[in-house]
Amino acid sequence: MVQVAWLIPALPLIAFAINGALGRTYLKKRTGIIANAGVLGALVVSVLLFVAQLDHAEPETVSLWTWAVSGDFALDIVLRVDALTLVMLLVVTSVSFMVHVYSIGYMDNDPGFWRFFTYLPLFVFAMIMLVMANNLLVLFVFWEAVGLCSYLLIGFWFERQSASAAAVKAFLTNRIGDVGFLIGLLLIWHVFGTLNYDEIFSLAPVVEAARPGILTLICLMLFVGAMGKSAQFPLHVWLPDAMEGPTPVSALIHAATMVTAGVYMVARFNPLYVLSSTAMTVVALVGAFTALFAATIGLTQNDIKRVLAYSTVSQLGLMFMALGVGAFTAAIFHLATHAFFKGLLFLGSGSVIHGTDEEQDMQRMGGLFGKMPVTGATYIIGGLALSGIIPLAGFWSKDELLGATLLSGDLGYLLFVLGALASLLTAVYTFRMIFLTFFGKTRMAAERFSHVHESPRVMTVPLIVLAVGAVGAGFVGVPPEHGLIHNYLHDTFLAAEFAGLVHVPSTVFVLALMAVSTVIALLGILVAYGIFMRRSPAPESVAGLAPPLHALLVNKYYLDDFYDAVLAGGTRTAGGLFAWFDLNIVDGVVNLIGLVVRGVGGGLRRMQTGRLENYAFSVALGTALVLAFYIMMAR
Amino acid sequence: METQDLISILPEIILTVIAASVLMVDAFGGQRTHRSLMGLVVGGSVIAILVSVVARVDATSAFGGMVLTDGFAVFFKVLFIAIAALSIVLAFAQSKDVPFAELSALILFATVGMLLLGATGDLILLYLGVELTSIPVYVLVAIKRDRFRATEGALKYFLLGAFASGLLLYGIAWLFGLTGTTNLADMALYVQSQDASSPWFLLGLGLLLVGLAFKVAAVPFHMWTPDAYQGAPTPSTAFLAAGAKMGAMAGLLRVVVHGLEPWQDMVLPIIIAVAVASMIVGNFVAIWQRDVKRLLAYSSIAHTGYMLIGVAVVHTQSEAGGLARDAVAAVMFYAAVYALMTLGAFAVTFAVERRTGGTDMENFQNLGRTSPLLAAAMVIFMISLTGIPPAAGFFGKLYLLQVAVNGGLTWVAVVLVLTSTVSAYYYLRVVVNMYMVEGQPRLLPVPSSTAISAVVAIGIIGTLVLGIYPTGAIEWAQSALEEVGKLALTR
Amino acid sequence: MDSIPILSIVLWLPLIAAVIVLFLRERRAMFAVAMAGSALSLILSVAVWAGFSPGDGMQFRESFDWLPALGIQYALGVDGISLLMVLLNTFLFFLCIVYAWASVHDRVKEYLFTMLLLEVGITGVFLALDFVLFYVFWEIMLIPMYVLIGVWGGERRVYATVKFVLYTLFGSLLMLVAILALYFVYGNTTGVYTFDILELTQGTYGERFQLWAFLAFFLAFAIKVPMVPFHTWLPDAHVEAPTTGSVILAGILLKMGGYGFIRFSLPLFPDASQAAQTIILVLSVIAILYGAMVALMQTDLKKLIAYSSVSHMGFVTLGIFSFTQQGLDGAMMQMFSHGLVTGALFLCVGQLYERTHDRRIANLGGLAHRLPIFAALFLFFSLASIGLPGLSGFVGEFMVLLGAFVADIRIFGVLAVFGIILSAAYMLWMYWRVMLGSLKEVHRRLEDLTRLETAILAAMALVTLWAGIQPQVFIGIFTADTSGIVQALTATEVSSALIK
Amino acid sequence: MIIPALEYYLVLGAALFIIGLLGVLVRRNLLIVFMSIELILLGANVTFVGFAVALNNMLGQAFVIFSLTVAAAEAAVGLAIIVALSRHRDTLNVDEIDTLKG
Amino acid sequence: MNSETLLSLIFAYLALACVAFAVLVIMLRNPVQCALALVGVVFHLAGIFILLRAEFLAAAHIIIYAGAIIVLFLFTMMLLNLGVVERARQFHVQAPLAIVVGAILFLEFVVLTGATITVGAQGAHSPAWVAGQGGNVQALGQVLFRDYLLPFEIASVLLTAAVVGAIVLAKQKPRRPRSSSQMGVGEWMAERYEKAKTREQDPAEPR
Repeated sequence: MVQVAWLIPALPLIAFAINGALGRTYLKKRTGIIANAGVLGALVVSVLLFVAQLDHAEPETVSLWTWAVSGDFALDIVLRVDALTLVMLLVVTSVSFMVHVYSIGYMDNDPGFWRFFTYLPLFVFAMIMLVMANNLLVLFVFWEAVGLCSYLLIGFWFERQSASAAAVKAFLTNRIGDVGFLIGLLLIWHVFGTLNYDEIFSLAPVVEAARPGILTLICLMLFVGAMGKSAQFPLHVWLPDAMEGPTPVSALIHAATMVTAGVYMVARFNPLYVLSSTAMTVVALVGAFTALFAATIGLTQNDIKRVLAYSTVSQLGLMFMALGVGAFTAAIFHLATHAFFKGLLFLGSGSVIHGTDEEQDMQRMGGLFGKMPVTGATYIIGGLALSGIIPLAGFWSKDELLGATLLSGDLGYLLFVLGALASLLTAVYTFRMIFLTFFGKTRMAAERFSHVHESPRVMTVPLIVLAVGAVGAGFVGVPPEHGLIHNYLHDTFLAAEFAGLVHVPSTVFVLALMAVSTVIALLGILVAYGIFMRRSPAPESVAGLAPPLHALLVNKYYLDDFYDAVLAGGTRTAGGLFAWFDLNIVDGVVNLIGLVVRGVGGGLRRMQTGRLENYAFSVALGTALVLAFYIMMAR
Repeated sequence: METQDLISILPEIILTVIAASVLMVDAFGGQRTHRSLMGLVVGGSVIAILVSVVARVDATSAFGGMVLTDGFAVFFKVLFIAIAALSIVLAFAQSKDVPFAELSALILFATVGMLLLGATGDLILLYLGVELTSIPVYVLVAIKRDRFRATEGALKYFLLGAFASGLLLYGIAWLFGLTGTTNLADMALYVQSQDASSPWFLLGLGLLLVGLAFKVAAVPFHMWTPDAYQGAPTPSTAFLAAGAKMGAMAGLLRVVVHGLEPWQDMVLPIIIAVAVASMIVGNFVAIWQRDVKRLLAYSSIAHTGYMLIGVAVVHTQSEAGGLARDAVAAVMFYAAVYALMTLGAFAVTFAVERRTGGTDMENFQNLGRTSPLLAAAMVIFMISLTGIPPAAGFFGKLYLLQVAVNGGLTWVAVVLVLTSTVSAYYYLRVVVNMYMVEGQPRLLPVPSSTAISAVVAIGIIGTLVLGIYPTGAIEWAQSALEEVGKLALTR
Repeated sequence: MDSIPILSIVLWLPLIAAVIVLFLRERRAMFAVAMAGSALSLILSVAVWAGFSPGDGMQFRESFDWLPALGIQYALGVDGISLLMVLLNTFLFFLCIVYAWASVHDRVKEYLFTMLLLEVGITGVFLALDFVLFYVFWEIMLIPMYVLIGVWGGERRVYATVKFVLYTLFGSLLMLVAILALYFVYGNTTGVYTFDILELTQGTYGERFQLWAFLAFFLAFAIKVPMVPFHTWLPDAHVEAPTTGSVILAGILLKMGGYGFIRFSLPLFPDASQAAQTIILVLSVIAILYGAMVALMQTDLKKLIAYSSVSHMGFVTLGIFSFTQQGLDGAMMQMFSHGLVTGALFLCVGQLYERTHDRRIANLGGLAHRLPIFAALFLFFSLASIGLPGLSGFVGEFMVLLGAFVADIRIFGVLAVFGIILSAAYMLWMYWRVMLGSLKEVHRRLEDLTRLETAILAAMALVTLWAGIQPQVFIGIFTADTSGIVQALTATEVSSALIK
Repeated sequence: MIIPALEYYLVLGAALFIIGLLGVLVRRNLLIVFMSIELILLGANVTFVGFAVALNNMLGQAFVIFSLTVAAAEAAVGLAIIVALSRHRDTLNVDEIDTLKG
Repeated sequence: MNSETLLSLIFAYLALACVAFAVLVIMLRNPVQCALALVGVVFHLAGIFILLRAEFLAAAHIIIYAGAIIVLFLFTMMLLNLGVVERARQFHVQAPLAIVVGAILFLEFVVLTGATITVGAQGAHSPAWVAGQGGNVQALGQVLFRDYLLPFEIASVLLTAAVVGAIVLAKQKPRRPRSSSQMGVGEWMAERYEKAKTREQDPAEPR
């Protein structure tokens, strides 16, 4: 059965190839069908594989071809099928498929339709390969390929300067992370002499014993890559800007799949991470900080998609926090549930944007529920799931994650507080968004408001399907610690257990935590309701409590400006200096040599006066010199 | 005097006879005889070449050691006669403006001098050869009497030349007095048996070297060169560069190889210094030239410098055997190559001069379109002068570099390559003007000259053949030296 | 196969075509002959590939005495290293001549003659097994390149082309002296005077001599590569060169430097190479970062790509002087890839220039609207240039870095990695400003690529992709030969260690 | 045996040589420059003859014959050139004849 | 006073006179005077040759130098415009420098005199042999026409070439109606005078 695994990436790839080659001239609108078919095929095969592998989750591999052999470096292209891969595959293909379906409706009138449906399967292909990689290099290849696809999709509407800028920003920020990843990869090659997962994992303890500290370095470097891809502070800046892309893209890339690559990778390398407590601590701290940090920004954003974007950053932070305390399963669990409800929220906001004729500013919405009931209902489900209201998907995973954090020791308390605060804020901004968008009096012009309409069936059906997911996906993790997903992934994360990072909570603890979670979430919703529905206190007055703080949040802690000024500006200034240096100094020296030669020639030329007596003088002088030399030699 | 002796100078006699008959035919044949004169010269030259190759004597010398009859002499005889014939053919294109018969005769007389320089084993012959080469050439430079520049160039050349030959003569006088002979080989043998380090010897030696260095136009005795080259009518310049100068080079080689062996420590530094100075001055100053003839004059100074490296190497030591022989062969080969390419370059310049009335860089502009073949030929000559394959100049330089490195003169070889990088600049500037500058010099209604084309064609063929398959020429040069049984070459 | 001098045929076919072209009058006929010549050369070089058995050293050897008087032979042969270069060479030349059909209308005869001559020169460099023959080809190629830039180039073509020639000549002439010195040093120690590259490579040379000779060779190759700070001829030459000139320049000419390092510097002067390692690595890293930084601020498309070449070629030298199998293989792959990708980028710029008559980035913008096919291909090659995994550019860079890490020169590897960020920065920024955003009014009427142009770029794209996905196909050609070089190097390391 | 000693003749030759050389260097008049060159030749001639007698070798004297011949030939050609030149430019001063330079 | 002393005195006079005349050659203003001084040099030199028993050479010097070469000089001076020349500055600007170089050369000779002159191998032409041949002229003839016939012939070729050359330079060009050799000297001088008056530059020679 596993031998057909190559079909999973191949089908989207074929769809990409067909659409890319023929889309512009022949297929046009039909590209949508082909892309959907391809991704659906991948989904079906994934499900079949999952079912077939349900009992034994032993890793299996499919060799394709030899990539390169150079000395003792040899690398084959091999697909890997194991529990973690399959979980990821299911999430990726299913969410992707929904997005594909949805996009047929959303992109209907776009002149770049065929292009869109060329990029999408390519992206899915890259993501599938990323999770199916069996060695670090292939992982890296598609790690970058995913970045490329995000570049293509974010900059899809390339006539917009902002879209192009966002695309470049996304790619570059990712590249910075990738450099870390690449260094980590090279270090692994240097230390382990191999890039294959299994070999690395089995050698890890030996290496740690032989060269203490090197693993920490490697893990941190890899984590830099993960920070880039999964938008962790301080490399998160690309993600909110990436909302310039068409909304389905946001759903696909920036909620469900691409950004999870970092989480996946760290989870994949759990045998390495568990050996380095320093690295783990860093991961956890960065995650927790990012979670809170992004959530605070999310509070003040007015662009519906940007709120979701910061929310994503925040949720990813929570996942890293879980990874950092060794709760790998919890992280993956949250990853999966998050994929559903965040996908749902993004698609829902897309539906809103679609229905309101490209309106994205929540301050100019309100009262849309009546006009778009399906969208509204599913959106609220998604929002509840995100806030972590029992029994929706988000609740289970977030709860487990926070619990694991609390149990992980001294640092855990701090992390837990940060995570809990982030959860609280999550609920606040989520419902701020829901209230501002769907409820209250509309702030749209009457003319425009009257044109607001529910999206077509092809868009709402995916919403409904995802809503079902957002409701039900959490149950794979129920009961806590012993759900389907726990059993399934148990072997994959065995290393954490060996390292003593897994703490089995008592039932009381679980129940208490559930209660606390729920309270936090409800509190958040209540705050949002108070401020944004009842306007007591009014949002403005809350903002007025600490104007500098508010300004800080609205301006995203000025981080973008800082990067623009210091990194981009600095690089350009330096580039300008270098260019000047090159033109005037390096080339100047070259030209100077030419000038000197010319100058010497010009000087010598002046001796050619045209006057006979000077010529004769030259002869005589030469003679005198020759004789003088000889007289000196003779002595 | 024996028959052997006469046979050994048969080519010289033939040339003299041709010169005389040319004058006769012209005197009695009226105005329209230029074509037949040229036929006479070319035919006679071919015969002379054949005779020099075929009519060999058994002995290595004739006239009591005064005339050497070895392969070296034959090599240069063939080369010089060919150069003379080509120069006369080139001059034919201006036969309306100059007294062609006298010009031909003068070239032939000078050639006799060159042949003697190549065959000399005695300082008397050297002196006379130098003078016989120079005096007709003074006239050749001035032959367009109505042009001031021609007479100016000739005057400078003449006065300095006479001055230099005075120095040469004085030096020879001392060498004669201190050794009691003027025969080069006897001189070397005598000195080797005596104490050779007396400063008085060096006085003679130094003046001898100065005189010869002047004739080959080496820095700092070069100053006449650009003026004479530029002032002279182009065919005369061609002969001056390819002929007279190479004749002096042959004479210098003879002196260095046969006579100066005992003084090698003294000869070497001077020649190296002069060579380096020539390369630097020639190449650096040429950068500034706008007149192509003057440019080629400076380049000829630089090429003298290159060849002098080979001359210097004759007296160096190396672990690899046969170095001296290789060094001489390298200079011989280079002389042949240089003669061919410089003749060709001057021929093209001459053609341009006829068409546009000048030899300035501007006159070459757009030649690539107006006369593609001529331009292409010039490109090849320029490439060859630069020393880039597949033109012959490359192998000439390669061989010189090889002997220089072998002789331990690597730093001089480095100077050579660095200065020839500089040379690329000005040679390529000619190409730039022909192809890459949009300009259009005024074209004169002059019919193209078959004579010039023939010289250009021969130059091209020679340059390319020697550049692609130089084996024959190099082996000839090397084998020519096997018979030279003198001290220097048996090491 | 033994009796047919197939390498000579590959080598001289273009010359024959060039000579025939001289006698033709009609443009169509001239192109037919030129294309046939270069196509046959390409096909035959592929045939050589087919008959090539990796790891068996020099193959298809031919030799006869050329200048026995000076110990010079006409000797040809290929091993994996040269074969890959020859393939790249014939491939690019074929495409360039095809491209010229659409783009060159001025002095066609001279153009084709020049191009074909250039092909002969470059092929010869890679095939020669005799030092002098090698040098002859090394220099022969100067003149056609000089003419190519000087005649068909842009406004400052004369300055650029003279600079190019002088710079190159400067380096190569010093190399010539070193070659001659090598000849004698080897001859004096063994008694065998020869220019045979393979034989000279077997010799061992004293340290002092190695240093000097290495320096001379280094200058020649460093200028060709070009390494910082010998690179300033490159931007000028590129900017002024006609499109095909840039393609050849970037595509193959620069590779001669890398080839020289691999073929000559390392085997001939192992001790000197090791002594110079640190300096060269520093220069390489500087080239990578500095080239990228300078590229970032260029306003002229061609100049930008030229500086990107400097940056990319930095990886080549970095790989070579890591003295590891991976580094060397990476350098080879990087050269191959750079040849394809940068060549293609220059083609792209040329096509753009033909349409807009402008290369200043600021004057372009939004061209993707009018030129979708072009936009896609241009993007493809831009991405390949920044080393996107899956395309050829990545393979080389990655393996070079691998080599750097293996060789324990990690700091250079780490620094070089940052070049990857910068390369993405300048390429994408350039692409954004040129292709994306809103279209300028003057460009409303641009036409997309013709079929011919598309086909040329697509062919290059396919090979780029192929080399990215299955690099082993190409690495397999030469890895055995590079491993020989590495082993020889490490062997001397051991021996010199023993001496100490 | 020669009287006085050979050295005296040589000194005379050297003196003529140096005076001639100086003349070439300092004089402006073409003709006088030319005459100075003749002085150099005369100096050489004295040296030759002195050595010839001291060495009992007639070769030295024979050489002087050739030197005379050359001097005559040079005079013929050289003066012809000077005459030809003076038709263009009304000067015999060498430092005024400098259109060719650089 | 023995013959040796006498001869030495004669030599001293001749040598000093030679040097004095030589100095005059390079010092006098008027070229004609210079030429006459040169004649003086040649005459005294001939005396020295006689001292050396090279009678033939003494005669040859007088005949060729005084009789031919210097006459040629004088003739040339007659042809050319002397007045201008005489008034002009006689020495170059570089004269001081030139004197320095001359002094260096002189010093070099002085330094050289520190070393003894060891003359070369003795030849076969002892005074006895010369006397046996019937005197200097016969002896020189023997050597010249037997041992050095080839150089002698070459010298003749050289002279021929010089003559041809001189004629070429003197002869007017064919396309001109009348050559200068056909022109009367007075006529020619008049033409030159006109030329000098207008001081026309050669139009083909732009400065």
